[in-house]
Amino acid sequence: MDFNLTPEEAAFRDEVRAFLDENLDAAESERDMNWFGGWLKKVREKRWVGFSWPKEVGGGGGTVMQQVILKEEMAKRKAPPLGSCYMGLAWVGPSIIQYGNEEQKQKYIPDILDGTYQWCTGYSEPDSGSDLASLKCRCERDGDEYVVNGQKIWTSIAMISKMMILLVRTQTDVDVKHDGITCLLVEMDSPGIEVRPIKNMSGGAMFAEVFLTDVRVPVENRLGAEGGGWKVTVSALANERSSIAEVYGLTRKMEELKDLARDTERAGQRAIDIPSIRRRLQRAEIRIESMRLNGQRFLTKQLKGEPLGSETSINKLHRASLEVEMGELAMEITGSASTLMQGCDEAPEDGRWAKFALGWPEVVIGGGTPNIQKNIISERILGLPKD
Amino acid sequence: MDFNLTPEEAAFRDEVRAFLDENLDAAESERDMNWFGGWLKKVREKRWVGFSWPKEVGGGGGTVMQQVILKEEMAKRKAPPLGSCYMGLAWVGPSIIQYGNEEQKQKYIPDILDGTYQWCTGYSEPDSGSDLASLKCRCERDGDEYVVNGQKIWTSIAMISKMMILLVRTQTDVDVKHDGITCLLVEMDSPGIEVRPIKNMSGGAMFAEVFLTDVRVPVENRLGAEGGGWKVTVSALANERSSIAEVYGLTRKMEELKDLARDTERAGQRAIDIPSIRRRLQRAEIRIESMRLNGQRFLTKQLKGEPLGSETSINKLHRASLEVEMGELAMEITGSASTLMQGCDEAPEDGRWAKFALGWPEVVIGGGTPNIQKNIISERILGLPKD
Amino acid sequence: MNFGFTEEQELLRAEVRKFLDQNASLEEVRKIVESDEGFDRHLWNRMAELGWIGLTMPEAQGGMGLGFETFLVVLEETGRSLFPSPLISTLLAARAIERFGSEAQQARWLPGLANGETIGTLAVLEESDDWSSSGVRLEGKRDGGETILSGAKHFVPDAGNAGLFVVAYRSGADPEAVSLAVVEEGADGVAAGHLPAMDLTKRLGKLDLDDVRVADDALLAADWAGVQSLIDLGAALVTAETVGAAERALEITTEFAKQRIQFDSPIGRYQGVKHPLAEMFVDIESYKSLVYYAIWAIDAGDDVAPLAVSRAKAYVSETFPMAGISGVQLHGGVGFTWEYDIQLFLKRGKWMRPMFGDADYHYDRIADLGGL
Amino acid sequence: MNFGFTEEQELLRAEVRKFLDQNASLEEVRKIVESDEGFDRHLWNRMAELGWIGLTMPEAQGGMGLGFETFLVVLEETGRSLFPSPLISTLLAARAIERFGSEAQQARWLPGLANGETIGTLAVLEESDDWSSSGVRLEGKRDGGETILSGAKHFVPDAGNAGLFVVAYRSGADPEAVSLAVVEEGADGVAAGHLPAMDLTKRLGKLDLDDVRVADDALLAADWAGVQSLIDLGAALVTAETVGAAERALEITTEFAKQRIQFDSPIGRYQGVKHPLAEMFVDIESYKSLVYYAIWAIDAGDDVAPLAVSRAKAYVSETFPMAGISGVQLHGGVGFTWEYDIQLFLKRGKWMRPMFGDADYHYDRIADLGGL
Repeated sequence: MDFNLTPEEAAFRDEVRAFLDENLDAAESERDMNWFGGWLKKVREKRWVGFSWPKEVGGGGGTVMQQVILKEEMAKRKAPPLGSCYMGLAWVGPSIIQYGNEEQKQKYIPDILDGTYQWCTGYSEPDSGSDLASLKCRCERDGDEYVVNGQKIWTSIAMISKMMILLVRTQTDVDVKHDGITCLLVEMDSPGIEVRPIKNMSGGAMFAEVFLTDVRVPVENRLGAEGGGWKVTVSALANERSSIAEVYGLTRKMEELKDLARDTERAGQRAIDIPSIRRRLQRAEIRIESMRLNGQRFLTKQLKGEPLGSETSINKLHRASLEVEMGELAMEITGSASTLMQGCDEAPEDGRWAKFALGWPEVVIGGGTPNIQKNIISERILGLPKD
Repeated sequence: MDFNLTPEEAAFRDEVRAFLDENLDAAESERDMNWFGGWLKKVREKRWVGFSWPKEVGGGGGTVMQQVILKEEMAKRKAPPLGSCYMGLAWVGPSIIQYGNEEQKQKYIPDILDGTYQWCTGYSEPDSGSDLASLKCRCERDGDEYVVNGQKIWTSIAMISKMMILLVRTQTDVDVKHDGITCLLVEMDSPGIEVRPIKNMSGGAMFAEVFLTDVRVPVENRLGAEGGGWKVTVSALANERSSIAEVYGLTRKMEELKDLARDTERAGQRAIDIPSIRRRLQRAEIRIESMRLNGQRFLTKQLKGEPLGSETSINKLHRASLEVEMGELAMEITGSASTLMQGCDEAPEDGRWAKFALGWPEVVIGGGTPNIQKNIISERILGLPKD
Repeated sequence: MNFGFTEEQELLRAEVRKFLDQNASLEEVRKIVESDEGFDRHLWNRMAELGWIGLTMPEAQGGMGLGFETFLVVLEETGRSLFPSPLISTLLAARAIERFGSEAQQARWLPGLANGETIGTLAVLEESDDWSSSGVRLEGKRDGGETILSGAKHFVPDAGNAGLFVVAYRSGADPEAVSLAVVEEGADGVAAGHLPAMDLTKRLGKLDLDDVRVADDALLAADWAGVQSLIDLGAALVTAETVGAAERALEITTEFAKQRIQFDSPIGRYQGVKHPLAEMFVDIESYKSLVYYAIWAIDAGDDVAPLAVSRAKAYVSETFPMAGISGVQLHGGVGFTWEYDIQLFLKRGKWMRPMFGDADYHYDRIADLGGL
Repeated sequence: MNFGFTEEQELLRAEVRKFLDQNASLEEVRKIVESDEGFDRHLWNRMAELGWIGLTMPEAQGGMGLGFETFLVVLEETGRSLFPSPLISTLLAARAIERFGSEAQQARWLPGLANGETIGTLAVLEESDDWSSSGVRLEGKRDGGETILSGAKHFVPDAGNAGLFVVAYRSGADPEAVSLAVVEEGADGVAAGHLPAMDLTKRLGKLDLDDVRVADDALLAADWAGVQSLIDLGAALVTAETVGAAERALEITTEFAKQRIQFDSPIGRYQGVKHPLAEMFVDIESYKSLVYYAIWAIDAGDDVAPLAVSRAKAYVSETFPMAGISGVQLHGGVGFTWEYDIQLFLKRGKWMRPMFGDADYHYDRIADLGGL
């Protein structure tokens, strides 16, 4: 075992730190959208947007270790995101790089890196649930166009996206349901697309339903081969396996929660000094640390070229309970003020913790409910029979 | 609602208290077997042994409320048991009173009340599990005798019992498996009976396996009709539904546990003042209090003549987790000394807590595992489908 | 020994349920809370006519003179339907006036509270969010036969709708020198309003007092023990209402688990779903017993009342918020959408937790009362 | 970044597992613990010959000079098989002598410890069961160039078999004035023995010191920080061994769940059984990561070591005892019988919990170290 960085890795870490020292000292008040725009420009210049992507498409060509170092340092300093085209960077870009033709790469990748507009992913359907491959969205070819009819659900940020990566069924008479699926890149302002935001319990909407009626998509907008859409998707899904980023997100939230507990006075003492609160914070922090180290064990496997399997469910389960627990802790720390929402002086930190405490389901259920994760572990790793 | 006692009930409570004041002030050192013998004689004279049984068979004829009062006062003062023929008082006696003939009543009931010898119950079999009625123990009639062949398991105190109430199958070609079961009263020194104690993880044995090979039982030892054994058993099982006694047992153990936490010093402070310990003790105590009150709600139903159903699983679940939790608490309170066993000065209270912490399975699993209780609640009360 | 409701009480329960089913389905409740006031004054007046608001108030003042044990039945039903109304707040204000007010004071305010015209509330907490006597810092300054109150009360239930505030103020230097004053909306220097709420069926607000002059005939003869008995009552009533909410949340989730088909069978078949529901049932039945007993003890004036209340509130504050979360989780993807009802109960859990003391407060209280 | 074992380490693991499978099946272990000493001296000597006992001791003293990271592999295997032996105790004694002993002292004791002839142990705790410096009250009285120790050490692992005790004693008035002395069995006034144990594979005992005279050449140059580093090491090694035990307990219960048929299907089909097993797996993998990291930090001399140890031990002390209980419960009726192996792991959980500090101690330590 060796948790030390090589001299080259240490040099890269120092480079990141120096960049952050220089560019993150702007006063909080300056951190508005203009500031964020400037930040995006600077990290783009460093090629840290799409850092894992090959240099020839405009990415940073960073090694796995460099990616980890970059994410870690950014999270430690609570830096804003690297790039603004969230789904494009996470899902669409990698698929286009791997399966797109030269024209598609040139057309889409630079805009994703620059964050020119948003992408969304049209994968889930009302009846497909966790069984993604059972999708039914109909697609027929008509000359140089595909004609799509169907419905998608749980599509993140569909309402603000210009483009969608869409999975459709081009063939129904297949032996294996994974066959006959095709991947299309669709303009969201195409006639026949209706987006209905799904209002969540906070009153906002991150997801939407997308209804597609006789939507015509040029054949050149197909990504990969006709009927080869499943492969495209799987490679994108595999891209999401590493949990490093999640851990640093939690670490950051944990630091903020500890600050909250230090700054909140409850009946004459700091909330952090209330034994039941402190113990629960301690437990949460240890679990986050174990996630970090679990992630490093998985990373070691990846660096050795071994594929990651169901063990990623370990950190997903930790995260599921931590997202809930940290929200509850924030509520208990802030006491009677806990349920006051944004828009009044009395709401702690303008209601962000109240919002956080309602925000876990999107994260927890989105990645597969805890029950599903436990099934994965017990069946695929422990070898227990299916229910 | 009214939690007050009627004047008659209060008078009875005072009678019990006066008795305890008079008879429990013996110094601890006097509390040896001789003392216990004297105690048994006195409570027998008060007719508090078999207090719920009709007066005509030698019982006390106590009302339901009086029984509750008696159990409550006894538990509060940590009094020893009322009677020494444990299985006889709990299971066998009620069955004989309800189904036995005059001869059987005269032959067995007085000895049960006097605690002359022990009884055991031959119900469970290796393959019957929670499905008691699927029992297979063979029984054929041969003149004035039954001949029994088979095996019983989880038979409490079989090794020190003189008599056994035994369920056998006298008919195999039945439509309903509850039919064809017969109940016999068997002398344990009959030829062909072999008792093998089941050593538990404490190294002791409360249960045994009982092997029966060509055991001959006189026909007059049959309790109830041939093939009517299931009814006999069910009535005995119903007798066990009330959880009042369990609650007082737990209350008593809880008081002892609190004393332990007060008397144990950990790194310069009393264990009871360690916040994590105190909070867990508090939680346990509230749950015990809720069991007491749940029991009183069930009692109200009983007093109104309504039958008790699956709701008794509520207190069984509480008890299951409390038995475990209280054992673990005792371990945490006593720290490094927690795993020292009986037989050395260093073991806290001569190792009784260590033994207690190993003793929950007999109680918890004996009454049906927590998973089974949860199935009962979710299927029978909430109406969810069977798995 | 009788741990059950009378026939009359069961009839009342049926009557209240019918009323709420007809007038306040969850669909209806969602509409009601979108209004400015956040409750339906028309329904409120009808409940007053039916005698439910004045149920526990003295007959002489227009109430029905019944015990809280009977009121329990009403609260379980308003809890079931998440009915938005200032019922508990009004009852606490009335209880304060009944217990610590002169006959004249009772005659002045109780009839209006009983008949629904006046909405009352109890204002104890300040910014410190401290339920102990030292949390009350608002000073009552004597000036020419009047008492001047200047400061703010925080986390006041139904502050924006209340016409009458029973305000806890510091009446002397002794740490426990705390008493109560009645302050009416509209009086000079009184300003109150609601704040943005997570649980829209329950509104909290702030009461600002800017040199408010209170005449002596608006001071109640309460000491700190008296104020604390009102806090206890508040905790008991909130817990009782939570029993109803919890039972409904369990029903809704159980029903969903029966209906929702995945991999060809209802998800309620799986132990991963049914066992958490069984655990919820065990908890609900258990804190139900605890709160019934606490309310009996309050009615009976039994010394065990404060201890019994704290046990019930500690249990419910620790378990019901998690039950709401579990309910949403067992619904899978749809559980957290605005459209499904289960999320309303999750929010109720978060609102309920700190009301009249969270679990930490009540565990400490148990210790102070000589318990563990 | 490399969070994995080397090929050599994996070979060592395979070798140790083979040795233990052949010589110390659980059936065999049950026999070994019935003996007076509670361990098998023959197997112990063979392990010494294979170099496993001296693995981390200096090469100059007959050891192999390897890191604890390599020893980890051995411990996971002894944990798996609940192998009864004074391995951790001997290692801690050797570490104390190596770090705080002169060259002469090392030459005097380490070879015997490395080759298995001498069993060593560390004696810190007293009756107060207090791992802080104030728990060490045994005074070292100076008398004619010697130090006299008179008192008792409690909860000393393997006390009954040890030939060499590294004893923490008070060397001055300062609260942290604590040092270490080497006391040998057989010396005047030294008496030690085992006490009745719940986990028969792990023996605790008491060391009585009756005016034991210790020459200066048996005093080690340790201060309290040094003693604490040994306690940390003890906690790390116990946690590492627990990883192996926990994995085996999970394996045994999983296997049982696959084999045991109820209502016509294996009980492992039910989520009520499989989900607790999945949760155990998550916990084991997680404290495995924590303890691997802690042991790396110890080897690397990284400042994070004490914090990393305390995190791992707090996690394992809180979860593994419950995993043992859960394992027994999932076995149903047979789980608590002497005959089935799962109960052995339940007992190991209870033994492990307080060893070198329970969860409360380590959470406090985390706070003292500047953590949360």
